[in-house]
Amino acid sequence: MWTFFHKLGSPPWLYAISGSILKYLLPATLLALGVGMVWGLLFTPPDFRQGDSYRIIYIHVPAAAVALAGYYVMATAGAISLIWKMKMADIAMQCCAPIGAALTFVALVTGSIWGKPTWGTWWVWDARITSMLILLFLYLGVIALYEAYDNKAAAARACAVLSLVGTVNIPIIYKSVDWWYSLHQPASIKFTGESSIHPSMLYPLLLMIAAFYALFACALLLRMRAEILDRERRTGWVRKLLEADAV
Amino acid sequence: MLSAQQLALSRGGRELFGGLSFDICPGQLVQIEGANGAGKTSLLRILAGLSRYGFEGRVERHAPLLYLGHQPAVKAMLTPRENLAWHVAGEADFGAAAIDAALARVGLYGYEDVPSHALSAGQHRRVSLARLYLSNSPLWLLDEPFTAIDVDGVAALEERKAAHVAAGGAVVFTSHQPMRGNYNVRRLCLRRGLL
Amino acid sequence: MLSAQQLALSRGGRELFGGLSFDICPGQLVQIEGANGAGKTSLLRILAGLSRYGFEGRVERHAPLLYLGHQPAVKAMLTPRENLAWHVAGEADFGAAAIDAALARVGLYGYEDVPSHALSAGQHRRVSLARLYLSNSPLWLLDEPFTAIDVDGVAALEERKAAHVAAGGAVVFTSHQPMRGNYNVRRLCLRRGLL
Amino acid sequence: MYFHDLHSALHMDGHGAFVWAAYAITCVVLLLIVVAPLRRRRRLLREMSAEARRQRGVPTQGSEA
Amino acid sequence: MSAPSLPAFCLRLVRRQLVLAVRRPVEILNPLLFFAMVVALFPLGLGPDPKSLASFAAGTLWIIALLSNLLTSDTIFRGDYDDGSLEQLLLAPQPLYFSVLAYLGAHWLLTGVSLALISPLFALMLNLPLEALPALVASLLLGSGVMSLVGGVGAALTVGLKRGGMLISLLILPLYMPVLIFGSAAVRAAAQGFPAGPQLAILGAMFCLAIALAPLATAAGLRISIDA
Amino acid sequence: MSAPSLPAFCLRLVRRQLVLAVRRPVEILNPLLFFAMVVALFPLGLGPDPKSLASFAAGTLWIIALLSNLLTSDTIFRGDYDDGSLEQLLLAPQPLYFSVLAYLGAHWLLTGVSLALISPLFALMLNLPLEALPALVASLLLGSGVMSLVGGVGAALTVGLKRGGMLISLLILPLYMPVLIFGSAAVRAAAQGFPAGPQLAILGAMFCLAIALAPLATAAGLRISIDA
Ligand code: HEM
Ligand SMILES: Nc1ncnc2c1ncn2[C@@H]1O[C@H](COP(=O)(O)OP(=O)(O)OP(=O)(O)O)[C@@H](O)[C@H]1O
Ligand SMILES: Nc1ncnc2c1ncn2[C@@H]1O[C@H](COP(=O)(O)OP(=O)(O)OP(=O)(O)O)[C@@H](O)[C@H]1O
Ligand SMILES: [Mg+2]
Ligand SMILES: [Mg+2]
Repeated sequence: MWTFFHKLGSPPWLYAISGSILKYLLPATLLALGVGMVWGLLFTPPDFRQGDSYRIIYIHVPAAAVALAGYYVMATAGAISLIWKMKMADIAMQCCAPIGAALTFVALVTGSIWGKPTWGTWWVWDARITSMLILLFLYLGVIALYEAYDNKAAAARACAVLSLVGTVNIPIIYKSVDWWYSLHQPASIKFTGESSIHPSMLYPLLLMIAAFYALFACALLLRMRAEILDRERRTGWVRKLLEADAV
Repeated sequence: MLSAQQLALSRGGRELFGGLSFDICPGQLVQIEGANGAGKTSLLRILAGLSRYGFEGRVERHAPLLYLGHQPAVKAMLTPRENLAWHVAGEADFGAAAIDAALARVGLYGYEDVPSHALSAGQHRRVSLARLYLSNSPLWLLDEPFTAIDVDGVAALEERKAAHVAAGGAVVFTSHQPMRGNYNVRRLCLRRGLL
Repeated sequence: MLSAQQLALSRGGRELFGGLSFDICPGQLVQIEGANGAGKTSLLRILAGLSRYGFEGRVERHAPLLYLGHQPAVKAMLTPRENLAWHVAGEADFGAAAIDAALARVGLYGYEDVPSHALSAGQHRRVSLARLYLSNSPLWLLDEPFTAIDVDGVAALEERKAAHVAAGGAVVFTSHQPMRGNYNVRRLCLRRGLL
Repeated sequence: MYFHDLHSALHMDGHGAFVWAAYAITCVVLLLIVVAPLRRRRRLLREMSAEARRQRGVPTQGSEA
Repeated sequence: MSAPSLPAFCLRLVRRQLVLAVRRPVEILNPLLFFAMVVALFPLGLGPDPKSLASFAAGTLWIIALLSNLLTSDTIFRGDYDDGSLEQLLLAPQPLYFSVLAYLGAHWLLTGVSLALISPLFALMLNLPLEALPALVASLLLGSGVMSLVGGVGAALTVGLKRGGMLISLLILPLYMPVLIFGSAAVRAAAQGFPAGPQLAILGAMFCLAIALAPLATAAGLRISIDA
Repeated sequence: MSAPSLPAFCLRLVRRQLVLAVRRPVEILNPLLFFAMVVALFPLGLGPDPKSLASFAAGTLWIIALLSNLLTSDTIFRGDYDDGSLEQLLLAPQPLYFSVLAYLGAHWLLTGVSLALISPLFALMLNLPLEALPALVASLLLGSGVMSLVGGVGAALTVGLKRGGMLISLLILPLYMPVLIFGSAAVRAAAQGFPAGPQLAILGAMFCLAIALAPLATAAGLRISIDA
């Protein structure tokens, strides 16, 4: 266990292993995404109430779910980097933020595009939507904080502190927003998907959720590889790698 | 009192110093020299424990320290007296009489109750230098303490440092001018990463 | 180039100087001396026309001037190059080549594109001193130009001032150190309001 | 395939614009988060090999001078 | 002369901060004036109909309190960073947790407490029902405490940044939102004749949590950003 | 090498200010983010009901625009004062009127114009009717220009004060009020289907007046406060 942990902390090992993982994972992910999208767009029956607009669910729900999970990945990496001072955790944390923000953005945009045909409005202040917006702010905060520091070692620590503070707060934010919304007259709009969903619609959805998770992993590894290269550009193993590349 | 081992620092792609090891012992008066941008301030901040990321090597401090940086840590809205009485460095509570005596020593007699923003550049710095007459930390780290100080002030400061060292303290300071008085100074010269 | 008549100033109830009259002519190198708080900065700001209220007497300027104060007027977020190219003093647009040459003269070769907040204290000041190599104002008013500058830098600056004076300019500066080189300096000593 | 022809697939009973726009935006963003790090890595590698070449070049220049 | 005891040191810090604020009277008055002015802006911007004003008074007052806290929290450590005092504080032998708590406490006294005490006046100007006043004051007291503590974290993380700008508002605003929700809900409940106890209890719990954790994060943030 | 022509000098100043802002990306994004976040606060504080939100959207958006202008105007000259650049500007041979105009223009571009351009997005989030969008953008463009100009006067008068603090908000807020009234009235009129022309015309007149007078006052204020 500990040796594995040590290996995880070693840049050359992570660089090499992520390279060989990505070789298979990335094409598989892209394939799954393609299949899922085509399946969802063209090969499923329309919803009996929403018609064809419900097809957005195949990108909306996965994006929202992975965006949420991404914050916890980021905070966990942040905690590890603070406690064990592990360089790779730092890098992982800092690489999570832009991906998470992008997925949150996708969830918001697709949700609000979906809202227009179903609710007749681009935006409502629904509990879940509001907390998604707050999540976007949390992500943007981490990104902006990292960019603002010159000393990147210090930047990573600062972001770790911030993401931990955010983690303590996320349940509070979710609970409070939920509670806030139920206090008011709900705006007579409800998510529809909560009722049982037909298997012919469910399978592509599950596929897309899996694909989005895989995509998150791919993007994270890709980003980390680039970042590792940048930070370790003066070390021996990168030089060797370059020579091997050149030959 | 302080030992540094294998300190190495690069900033902005330039190596400032590397493999720097030394000990500071009681009774030593150490002047860090070097051209502008040689890394004196960076080194001092590492020694003080203010910089904690982005350098290599280890620093061990075995004594309470007094650090005065480029910024004098003097609040413009407080008078010199208040600045010293409420200083945030967590040292002893200085008595009112001790504070007035220290202010007199740095030539601020009569300015004790003037708001610090109405002081001249040199007087402003002198407020912070008054802590040299109040502190009982044995180890002093001073970054260009003579900035903006006039000739008499520099002489008085040199004397104070010598007295502190004679009493078993240690002083590490940076300055572009050699000390005028005839003191026993150990020099650390930062030049292209070498000592 | 500049004439001051019967200047008198009190601050905080203390008379700093009174009845001060003098002329600055082309070819003069004038050092204003005085202890901390003697009123050097206040005098220089009056001469530059920055202080316009609260003093007595008259100042007449007959030539464009270059003023460098305690604050270096260097933007931390701009590079040295940009700081000079976009300086707000309204002087000539300096060419890119001239700027690079001036930066090299003040020892910032290789630092042209580093954001200024990543410069050391002395390098930061040197950016503002580079204007001495660019400006074509005949009258210079410099407030402690040597602050934070290392030994070589001071020597180079003294040379530059001497050259400017030799070319028919005039320099008024304050400093606590006498000039090292052997120059013909006129000294104005502010001591309890007298010259 | 659920739709009979291309037109009905594009039109989707009037919701086509929304659905296709949502998918298009999503694809663009997803592509970006995959391609951006790839490009950065390529750029870094190029930079570093240029640097290495320069360093290898320096001694020969020095001996010529 | 030995180092002062911890409570003595903290008291000294609080006193220093209060005196510094008193020396710039505008600084203390500012949150209050801001409050007053924005209260005046609302009728101008939204239209002066008393009934609709009253129905929004609770939320409006809380939003303003939040904004005035948000806008002052950047200053908690800024001055001390600029003049070098912060370095001195970090080098002090006393545990940073408590010094930071003293700073945040002083900030709370200057913004939150003074605002809470004066808020009934503004509440009456916006036609808030009288029975909601105790809930308003209590919720503002507790809530502004939480906001000062959380704001301190943001201030600490950004104080050393050359390129930060007002980054702090982005960092802490999401964290303020739960406070806003429960605070305004407490006042609204009281205004409609319901007990405000539950909401106030939640605010109290947040306050306790924040007191325990926020100074830790703030202290860590200061140590980091002095090195930015 | 002779002194640059006036337009060249002003352009140089505008460019410098813009680059300075771009170097702190948070600084530019900040008014926008602030806008976004406060837009999010309003439903949280006042309740999410789309209908009542829509009825307050015009006023709310205008109040937020005003606040974000108010909060940034203090920074127009602050940085230059602190690092000595302001002294250099005052000693420049070019007339101060125009240099000041360049500073204020840059501030307007960075806050007002960018805010006006992005405001339709937020307007939709608050359910403002679509037909009111042109009036919203136009009124924000003109109104924020007036506010930048007036804010400059306040900034100039307080920049040198050791005990000034945020006095500026007190000084200029009353001057902002007419802008707020006509601006939000224009949007409200458009939302209800009336023409917004008259209000926009008044805003335009204010803008012209402010361009003529405000830089004068700002220049005088700077000369005074450099000597404070
Ligand atoms: C900007 C607008 C929207 C945002 C930010 C948003 C956000 C979210 C979030 C955060 C989830 C939870 C994902 C999870 O936890 O697994 C979700 C799920 C879902 N959303 Fe949206 N949504 C928006 C608009 C819509 C619209 C307009 C519809 C359809 C009418 C919709 C339908 C759904 C469905 C069916 C689910 C999955 C069912 C469930 O997990 O409860 N959303 N959305
Ligand atoms: N704003 C002010 N209000 C009142 N008194 C002031 C103010 N500014 C400066 N003084 C006083 O004026 C005197 C002269 O200040 P000045 O800055 O001119 O001195 P200086 O000769 O430049 O000193 P230094 O060598 O320290 O720079 C000082 O005694 C100072 O206390
Ligand atoms: N934040 C930073 N980022 C990158 N480089 C920096 C940073 N701060 C300083 N440097 C660089 O580190 C070098 C050393 O700076 P330092 O302040 O230690 O010099 P110094 O010896 O104290 O000089 P001076 O005599 O001018 O005070 C300088 O070349 C500077 O450019
Ligand atoms: Mg230094
Ligand atoms: Mg002076």
